Amino acid sequence: MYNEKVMDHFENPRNTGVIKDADGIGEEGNPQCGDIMKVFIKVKDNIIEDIKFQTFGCGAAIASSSMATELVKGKTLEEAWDLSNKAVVEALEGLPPAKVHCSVLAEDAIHRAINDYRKKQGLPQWEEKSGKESHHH
Amino acid sequence: MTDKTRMIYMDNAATTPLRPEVFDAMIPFMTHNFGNPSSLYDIAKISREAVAKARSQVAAAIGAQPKEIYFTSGGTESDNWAIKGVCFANQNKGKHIITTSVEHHAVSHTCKWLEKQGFEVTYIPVDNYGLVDPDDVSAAIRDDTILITIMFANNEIGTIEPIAEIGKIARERGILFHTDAVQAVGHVPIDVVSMNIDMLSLSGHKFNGPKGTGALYIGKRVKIDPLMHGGDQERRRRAGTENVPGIVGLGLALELSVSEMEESSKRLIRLRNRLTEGLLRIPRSHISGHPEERLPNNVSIIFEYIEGESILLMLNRKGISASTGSACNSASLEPSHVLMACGFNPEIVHGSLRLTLGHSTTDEDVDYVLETVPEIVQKLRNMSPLTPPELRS
Amino acid sequence: MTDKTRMIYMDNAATTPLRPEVFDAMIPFMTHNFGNPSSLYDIAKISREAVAKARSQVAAAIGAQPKEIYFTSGGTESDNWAIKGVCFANQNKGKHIITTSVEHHAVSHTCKWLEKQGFEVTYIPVDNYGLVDPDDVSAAIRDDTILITIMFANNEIGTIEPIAEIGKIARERGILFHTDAVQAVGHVPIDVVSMNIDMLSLSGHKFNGPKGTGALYIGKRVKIDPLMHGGDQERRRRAGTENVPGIVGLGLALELSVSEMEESSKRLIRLRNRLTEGLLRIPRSHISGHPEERLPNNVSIIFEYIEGESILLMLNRKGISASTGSACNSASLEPSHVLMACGFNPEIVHGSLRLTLGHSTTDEDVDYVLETVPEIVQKLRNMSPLTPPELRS
Ligand SMILES: Cc1ncc(COP(=O)(O)O)c(C=O)c1O
Ligand SMILES: Cc1ncc(COP(=O)(O)O)c(C=O)c1O
Ligand code: FES
Ligand code: FES
Repeated sequence: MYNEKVMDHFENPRNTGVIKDADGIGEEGNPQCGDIMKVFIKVKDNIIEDIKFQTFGCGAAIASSSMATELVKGKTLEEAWDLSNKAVVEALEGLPPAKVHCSVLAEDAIHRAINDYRKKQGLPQWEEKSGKESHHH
Repeated sequence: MTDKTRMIYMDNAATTPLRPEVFDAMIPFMTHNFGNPSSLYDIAKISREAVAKARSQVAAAIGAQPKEIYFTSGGTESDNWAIKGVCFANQNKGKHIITTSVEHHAVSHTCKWLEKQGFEVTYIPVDNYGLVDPDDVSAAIRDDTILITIMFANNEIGTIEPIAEIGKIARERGILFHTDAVQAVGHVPIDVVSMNIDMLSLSGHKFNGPKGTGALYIGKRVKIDPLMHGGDQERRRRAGTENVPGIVGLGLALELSVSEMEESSKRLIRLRNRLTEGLLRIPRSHISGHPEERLPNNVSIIFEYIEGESILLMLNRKGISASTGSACNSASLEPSHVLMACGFNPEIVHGSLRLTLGHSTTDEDVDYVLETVPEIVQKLRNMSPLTPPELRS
Repeated sequence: MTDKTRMIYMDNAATTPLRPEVFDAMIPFMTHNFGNPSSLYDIAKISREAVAKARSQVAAAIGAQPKEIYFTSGGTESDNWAIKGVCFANQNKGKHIITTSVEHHAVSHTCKWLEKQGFEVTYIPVDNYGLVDPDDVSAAIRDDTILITIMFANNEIGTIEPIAEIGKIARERGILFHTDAVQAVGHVPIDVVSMNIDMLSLSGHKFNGPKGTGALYIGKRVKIDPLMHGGDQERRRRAGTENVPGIVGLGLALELSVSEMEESSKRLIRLRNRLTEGLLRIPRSHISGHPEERLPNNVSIIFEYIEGESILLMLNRKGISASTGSACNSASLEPSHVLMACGFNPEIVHGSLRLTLGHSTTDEDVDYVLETVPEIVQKLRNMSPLTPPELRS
């Protein structure tokens, strides 16, 4: 059902855990299946220096959480904001069609963490763009 | 990579391996004895006699007459036929059906479709164990009720319903009673006469028979339309060239299952209880289904804070095949309606695990599962945002 | 006693023997690869991939896309599903169906049942060869017509209908077109796209595949209800645990049949013509069906003054398996509606004989049948009160 890349990120997820003194925290629930992801970021000079996550969800949710955090680590906040779930799916070398929606969880949770950081810094919130690839089942 | 040294199949409620002696019995009908039973030449006669023998085997297993047994392509067809067939044949008498909220989709989706055709359906609730209260059935009966359809044993939680009580009520009130016994046949004793069952569905691959085979028992008093119109097979009630090897396999597999039932139940109940008790030692875990009124091979358990598909994937890597009622594992992204009907809330239903034992399950398998599951649960709990601090490690 | 030295099977339109290489391909799925394709563990994956491969094989054989192929339990289910499914899903648009007077009972009895549910059916007649006139189809179309269902090739007389012409008409008029191709698939070239076919039924055991297997092709534009409600199998359109070994066998058998079609047609047509010409030397015998627009393996012939079941019994004693459209050989005691529709009168229909050739049929078999049948016909004619003096011996 899942390819080896997905299984690797599922079985050996990168960046799991919490950051106690996080600069931003984002939590998102998947309305379609009720799964939850929580993201913690540490930001220095507009760069995501560290990132950790916790996920309650299926194999695809856990693997895309792992992959997404890998992809944004060391990136600027703008670059991280632009990371789409599509890019996560591509980096995972594909998900089954019915599981593409799971990757949205990571994108959304990272967005929330970034906006939480911006809020704490007194900066305006960034707007979500519409038209995500989420309903593929 | 998957641990190829182990292969522990604990999903016997999904499907079972074909018994080797059943396969052997099917071989002649997949090679030289290929005749169409409806024809009159000699090789057809061999097929015809084999089908007749299987019909007697199935009848004997449930206390029916051979002429009350009709072969189908599986449990799904039997359920669809029983329900639609009775509804279409008796719609002049009324258009009300009684069923439960924990049926297999082969029953519940059929009922939903009939609602679109103008039938009315009452869905009886269940208690926390998944048990139907016969009094609720009695209270739901109306003047226009034409059918009661209630499953014998639940496929997810293993709960065995009070079929004899419900059958008695149905017979007294003169209403046809169908039971989806797909999970029960070959596993627990059934007698259609004393239990007042008018129709009963069964499926070959649930008791180590072949896939794509099933049967519907139809008692003499039942008025029913065919679901499969066509040729004159099955006394003109179920058309289609007979799947002779499949029918032969179904008959023998059921005969063997019934003859070994007593002994194998004892063995399975012991293994089931060991496994259940061991898994319940994991904190914040819950058994689902009834503790005693339960299929001998069914272990259903819920682990809080984690998600079932993830559990299955990790179990698979350890060579263990199992099942879950989590939404993430279903094409519809709906969590198990059965666990919801038992009163578990949606998040908790997410963490359900079903292990269903079979012929080949040993004490060593149970030991291995009891070693493996707690590790997996801990690993996933460590990763979950919901886990309280005291359960992390 | 039966002549055990000979065993000539000439009833391949009724059913065919499973090809040994197809049986071999099924064995792993009847032994160790028993996983339920819907599950996510490793043994399920093997089943899932095998089903996907078979789906591609079936699609390729008829020019369809794999996702347009749905596996069923046989030709009867496919026919029932196509017709009832379209009728229930489109009844808001109209309740009129067009079919012919020579359909298999899987189609005609389904139509009769739908008439009881308030649908209207037009039965198009055929000419003496059993051919439908496309102009008649065109003329029968009404504003409330929702379905045209016409068989590809006739099971009794072998006549091949003008499917491409009918498909063109149906498409132009925007009406769904289903064809029962149970006798045609694997035997004559079919392309659902160029023939404008919206739905097509096929059955595994008619082309040396397993019994109890079939498929329905459903084109993308078709709106159809399930016949089997239940689980999420077959993209939620046909519920029921997949018969994996059956599906694997169906796919391979069809792929092999199509790859050998050209060569085997040539061989069969030569044998068929030899047999037909030889039998027509018997006085007062008549061919039924079309001389050219005909299945390569079908020989249908009528002998005046005698009765088909008696011919079959005598042929069986000589080791020959065949079939008849005689009333005496049917559970309903109705003579073949197909031969009647072709304009033969009831007495003459009584004496019909169908010989359908197969893979194993040889020139020696044809010689033997050509020796045997005239003797039997003579013997029965000598016994019959109808036989005129000049034909007695
Ligand atoms: C209770 C119950 N009913 C019906 C079915 C359907 O049986 P099958 O998949 O053999 O058609 C199943 C199995 O999936 C079942 O567990
Ligand atoms: C033309 C035709 N349609 C439908 C069927 C039914 O197929 P099955 O018996 O495999 O269900 C048959 C064969 O009996 C047939 O010849
Ligand atoms: S997150 Fe629930 S289906 Fe993947
Ligand atoms: S004479 Fe016996 S059925 Fe025709």
